[in-house]
Amino acid sequence: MIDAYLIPAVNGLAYGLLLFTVAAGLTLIFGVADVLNLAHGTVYVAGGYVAVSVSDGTWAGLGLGVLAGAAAGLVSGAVLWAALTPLSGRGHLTQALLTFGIALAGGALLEKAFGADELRPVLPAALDGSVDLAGHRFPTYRLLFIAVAAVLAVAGWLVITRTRVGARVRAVVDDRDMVAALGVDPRVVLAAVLAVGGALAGVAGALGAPILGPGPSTAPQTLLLSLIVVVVGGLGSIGGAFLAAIAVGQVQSLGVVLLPSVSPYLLFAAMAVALLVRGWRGRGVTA
Amino acid sequence: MRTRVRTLVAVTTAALVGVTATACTGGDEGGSGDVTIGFVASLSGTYQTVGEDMRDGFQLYLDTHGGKFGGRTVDLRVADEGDGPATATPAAERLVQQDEVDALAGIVGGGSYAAIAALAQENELPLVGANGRPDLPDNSWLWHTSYISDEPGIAIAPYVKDNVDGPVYAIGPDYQGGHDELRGFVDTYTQLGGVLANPDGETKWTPFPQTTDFLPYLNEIAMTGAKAVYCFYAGKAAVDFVKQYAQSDAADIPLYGAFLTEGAVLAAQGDAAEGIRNVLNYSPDLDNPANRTFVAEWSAKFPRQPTTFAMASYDAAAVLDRAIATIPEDQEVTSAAINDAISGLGVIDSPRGTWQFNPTTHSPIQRWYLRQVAKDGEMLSNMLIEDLATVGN
Amino acid sequence: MGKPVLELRGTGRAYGALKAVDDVDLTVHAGARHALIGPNGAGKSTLLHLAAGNLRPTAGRVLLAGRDVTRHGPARRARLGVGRTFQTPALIGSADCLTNVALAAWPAQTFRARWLRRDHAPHLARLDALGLADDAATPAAALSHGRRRLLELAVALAASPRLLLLDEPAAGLTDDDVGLLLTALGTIGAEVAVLLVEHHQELVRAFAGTVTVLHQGAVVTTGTPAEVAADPRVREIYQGALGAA
Amino acid sequence: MIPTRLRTPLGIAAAVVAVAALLLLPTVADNYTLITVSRVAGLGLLAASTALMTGVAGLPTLGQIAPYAVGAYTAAHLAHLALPGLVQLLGAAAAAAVFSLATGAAVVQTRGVICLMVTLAIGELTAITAGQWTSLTGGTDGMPRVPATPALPGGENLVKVPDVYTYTVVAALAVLAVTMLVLRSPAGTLIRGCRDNEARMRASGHRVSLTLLWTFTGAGAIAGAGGALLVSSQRTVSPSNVGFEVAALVLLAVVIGGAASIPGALAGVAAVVAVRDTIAPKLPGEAPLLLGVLFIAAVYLLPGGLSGVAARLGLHNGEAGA
Repeated sequence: MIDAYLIPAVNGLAYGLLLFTVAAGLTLIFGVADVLNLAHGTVYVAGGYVAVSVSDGTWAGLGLGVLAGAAAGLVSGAVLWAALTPLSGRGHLTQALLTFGIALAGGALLEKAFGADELRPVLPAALDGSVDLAGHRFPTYRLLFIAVAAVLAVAGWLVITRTRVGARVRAVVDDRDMVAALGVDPRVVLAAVLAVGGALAGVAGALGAPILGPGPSTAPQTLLLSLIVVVVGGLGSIGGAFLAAIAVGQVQSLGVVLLPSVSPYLLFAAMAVALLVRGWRGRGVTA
Repeated sequence: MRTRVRTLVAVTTAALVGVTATACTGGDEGGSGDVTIGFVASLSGTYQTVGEDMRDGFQLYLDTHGGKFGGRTVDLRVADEGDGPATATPAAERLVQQDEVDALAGIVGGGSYAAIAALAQENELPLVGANGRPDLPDNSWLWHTSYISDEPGIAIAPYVKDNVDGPVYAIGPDYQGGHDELRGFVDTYTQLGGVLANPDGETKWTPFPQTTDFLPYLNEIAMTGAKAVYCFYAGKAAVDFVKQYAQSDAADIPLYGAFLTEGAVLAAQGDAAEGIRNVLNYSPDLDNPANRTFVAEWSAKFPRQPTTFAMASYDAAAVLDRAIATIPEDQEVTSAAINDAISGLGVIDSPRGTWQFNPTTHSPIQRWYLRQVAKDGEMLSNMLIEDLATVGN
Repeated sequence: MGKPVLELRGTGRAYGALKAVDDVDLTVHAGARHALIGPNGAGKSTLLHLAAGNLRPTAGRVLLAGRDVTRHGPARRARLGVGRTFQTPALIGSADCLTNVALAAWPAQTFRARWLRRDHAPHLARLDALGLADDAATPAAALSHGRRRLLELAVALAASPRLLLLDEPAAGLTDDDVGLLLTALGTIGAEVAVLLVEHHQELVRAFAGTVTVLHQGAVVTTGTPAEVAADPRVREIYQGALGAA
Repeated sequence: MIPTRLRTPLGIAAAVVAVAALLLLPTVADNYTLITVSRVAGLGLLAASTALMTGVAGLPTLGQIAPYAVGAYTAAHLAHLALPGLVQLLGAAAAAAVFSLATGAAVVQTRGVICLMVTLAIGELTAITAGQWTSLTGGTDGMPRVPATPALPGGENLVKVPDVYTYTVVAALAVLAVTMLVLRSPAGTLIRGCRDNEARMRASGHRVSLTLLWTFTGAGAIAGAGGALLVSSQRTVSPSNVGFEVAALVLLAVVIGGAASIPGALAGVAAVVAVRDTIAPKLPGEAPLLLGVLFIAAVYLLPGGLSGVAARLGLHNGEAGA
C-alpha cells in the first residue's frame, strides 16, 4: 500500500520545492520591504521564457538558461523598483493595483514576444527521460530538481541564520521599524530585496520550466500558489514558506491520491483551515 | 500646485476615455458590406492559440474568395471570447446589438457557446459554431461545422475495443466539455462489452484548469494494470499530460486520445508525443482536392500546420458562402434568409472529406479518422492511419 | 476606604519562560486615585492590559466589583464599567471629537438614544469640561498630540465607568499640557476609581492617594506616596524616580 | 448625533444629474450601450459590497464574489419558477445574507492580507462548487437559458433591452441608496470606528466582531442582489461569471475608486467595464494589456482614487483620515 504513495510523495516534494523557490522571493519582498508583489508570477514566467529560448538540448544551454532567468528576474526587479519607489506609504492595496497592472501588461508583452503557445525547454538527453525509483519510473529532471532546490534551500537557510545580512533580514521581518534602526536607506533595502526576490523568481522560472512551464495561464497560477505559500507560511518567514510549500506540494500530489473525491476543493480548503487555525492560536492578544 | 496639475491630467484622461468609449459605441453601425458577419474566438486566455487558428481559418477562406460570400461583400467583425462566458457574452452582445451582424460564427469554448447560443436564438440570428459544443435542446438557429463533444469518443471506441486486449483506463478534465468528450467514449466502449480499468468503474476526473501535475494520476493508472489509456485534453493540460506520461510508470501503456496532440501543443510535447494514437475529423495529410487546396493556401500564409480548428472555421465560412449564394440576387440578405439557406445546403465538399448537416442536431454527419503522431522529417505530425466510423446520424 | 472595584488575585502573565507579571495581588478601591509605578520593564503596562482584558492572564484571577471577569474580553469588561486610555491615544481618526465621545457612550445607551441622534448636550459638556468644545467638529486625526490625549480621556469617561485605567497619560505632553491634564483629572467624579501607570513624578505626587510599586513583574509595596517613598526597598530598586515624594 | 460632512451641495447636484442621466439614457443610447450599463449595475453592486468591506469596514476582500454567486444562482432558480424580478432580487439578497452570516464568523477574525486570502479561499471554493454541483448549477457550462420574467408581479416580461435596462438600473440605484443611507447613519459611524481603531472600540465596550459580522452579512446581501441583477441583465450565469478573475477585477476597480467610497467603486467598475467591453473589442486580444495600463495609470494619476479626484473638484469633502 505504501508503494502506491511513494511516487506521489516524491513528486509532491519536487513540486513543493519548486513552489518554495518561487515563494521565497515573494515572502522576502513582503517581509522585508512590506510590498505585496502581484507581478511575481509574471517574473517567474519571464524567467521561464528566456530559459526556454536559450535551451538547445545541451548542458551549457541549461546553465545559460538559469543565468538568463536570473538576469530576467533582476531586470524585472529593477522595473518594479522604479515603479514602486514613488508609492511609499500608499498601502498594500495600491501596491496590489500597480503590481497587478504590471503583471497584466507585462504578461501581454511577454506573449507578444514569445507567442501564445505553451513552451517547454529542450533538455539534455540524459535528463529528458525517467529513472528507476524503488521499482517505479520517475522523471529524471524532477529528481535532479529536488537535489538542486534542496541545495538552494540549504544555502538560503545558511544565509538567513548564519550571516549578518540574514540576521538583519530576520530582525526587519520581526519588526519593520528596524529598517530605520539599521541606518540603511529604505529605498536601498527595497531595491536590494526586489533584485534578490526577482532573481530568485527568474531562476525558479528557468529551473521550473520543465515542470511548470511558461504559457499564457502560468503566471496567475504560479502567483496564486506562491501567495498561498507565503501567507500560510506566515508572511515573511522563509522557514514558514518552506514548510507551507512542501505542504502545498503534498496536498496537490498525495492529496489527489488519498482524497480523490474532494480533490478540486483540497488546496483552498487546506489553506482556509491553516489560516484560521493559526489565527485562533495566535490570538493571545485581543487589543 | 502639483496636485492640481495631476488632477487636471486625471480628469482629462477620464474625459478622453469617456469620449473614446462614446465614439466607439456610436460610430460604426450598419457595416460597410452587403452582409455583416460576427466572428467570436478566444484571442486571449487559455485557448488563445485555438482561437487564432479559428480566426485565421475563417479569414483565409474569405481572403481566397475575394472577400465575398455568395457574391456579396462581407464586413467581418471579430470579437475576443476571452476565457469563458464572462467575457464572451459582452463580446457577442456587442456584435449583435451594436454591429448588428447578420450571422455569428466561431466560438472556442462550450460554456461560451451555450451563452451565445441563447443570445442567437433570442435575436433570431444564425450561429455557425466551429468548435466543440454541448448538445442543446432548441437549435433552430444553431449550426456548427465541427462536431458534438461526445462524437470523437463514439468514433474511436469500437477501434479501441477491437485492438486493445484488456481493460482501458479513462481520464479527463473535470468540466462540461471533458465530461461530454469522455462520456462518448465510455458509453460506447462499455456498450460494446469493454471494461474500464478504473477501480470504481468510473472515469477519473482531474481538476480543471488547475491541474498541471499528472504524475500522481499516472502512477495510479499504472497500478490498475490497464492495457490502454483513453483521455481528452487540450491546451496546457495536453502538454503536461503527454510529457509526464512518457516519463511515468504508465509510459509503456498505449495512449489513445481525442484532440490530445492537435495544434500548437504538439511542438511543446515534443518526442513524448510520438506514437500517440488519436481520433479527429481531420488530418492535414488527407488526400482530397479540397484539402490539397486548403493546405496549400494555409501553408502559403502561415508557418504552422493547419489544424481541425482552422479547418472547421474555414468550413464555417464555406457554409455561409454557399448559403448566401443561394439567396436570389434581388433579395435582401437577412438573418432569416441565411438560416433558411443553411438548412437547404446539401453535401458540402470540405478539406475533411464530404459532410452534411444532420437535419435535427444541425451538426455534421462526417467521417472520423485515426491518426498517429510520427516524425515527418524533423517535424512531428499527426499521420493518418485509417478511417474510423461515420458519425452524426 | 470604599469597596474593592478591581481585584487581581495571584495574577500572572508569562511569555514562555519569561514572566512579565508574576503572582500579583492588587486591589483598587471605589473612588481611589491609585498609581502604578516602577522602572521600565517592571510590567506596569502588562498589568494594565490584564486589568482591562486586552491580555488574558496565564495565572490567577481578575475580579471587577467582586465578579470574576478573568475570561472576559476588553469589550465585555468595558460594558461592566471599565474605561481606559492607551499609551498612544486610541481614537477614531476619521470621526470628529463629538462623534468619538458619542461612539464611546453608545454601548451604555438605549437603542432609541443611539439611533435617533438625540441629545448631544452631555457629550458637548464633556468636551467642554476638557477644553475641547471648540474642536467638537474637528476630526480626531487632525488634533495635536496633547489634545488627542485630552480627547481620549473624554472618550474613556463617556460611558460613565466606575474604574478608569490610564496608561501613561502624560507621556509626550508639554508642561502646559500636563497642567491641563491634571486639571482634567481633577474633574473626574469621586464615584470613579482611577488606576494609572505613570512615570511623571509630579503628576503622581499631585494626583495619587495610593501608590503601588512594581518591580520585575511583582508588587514590592503599596501605600501612600509618602510611605512608599520612605520604603528602603523602593529606594534600593527604584532609585530617584519618586525623588522627594 | 453625527454631523454629516460627507456631501457638499455640488456633490448632491452631481449625484442628481448622474441619476437623471441614467434614467434618461434609454431615450438617446443604442441597445449595446444600455446592455453594457445594465451589466455594470450587477457588477456595481458587487463592487459596492467589496468597497463596503474593504474600504469602510477595513477588511480587504476577494470573496464577495461568493455571495454574488449565491445570489445569481438563487435568482436563476427563482426565474425558472417564473417569479418576478423583485422576488428574485430579494430572494437572492436573503440567500446571500444567510451564506455570509454562515461564513462570516471565520472571516471577521482575520485582518489584512490574511483576510484577503481567507476570502479568496471562500470565493474559490464557491466557484468550484458552482462548477461541481451540476444538478443545481448546470456545472461548468452554467445555466445558459434563464427565462425572462416581469420585474413586478403581473408586469410584462423583461425581454426588450430598454426594459431590462430600466429594471436593473432602478433596482441597483435603490439598493445603493439604502446602502448609502445606512452608511451615513450611526451604523456607518460604528463600522468606520471598527476600521479606524479596533482597540478603542473594544475599550469603549463595542462588540467589534459582531459589528463586522453584521456588516459582512449586509455586504453579502448587496452582493447577492448584484448577482440577481447579473441574471436579469444577461439571463445566463456560469462559473466564469463568479470566478477569481471577476473578483480581482472588481477589487482593483474598487481601489481605483478610492476603496472607501461607494460612488468611487461604481466609477471604478464603469471604467474597467468601459475598457474591457467597449474599448478593448476594437483591438481584439489586447484587453489584458489595456487593463494593465489602466491600472498602472490609475495608481500614478489618481493618488486618492476617483473619489480623491471628486474631493479635489469639490464634489464631496472626502473622508478625513481615511
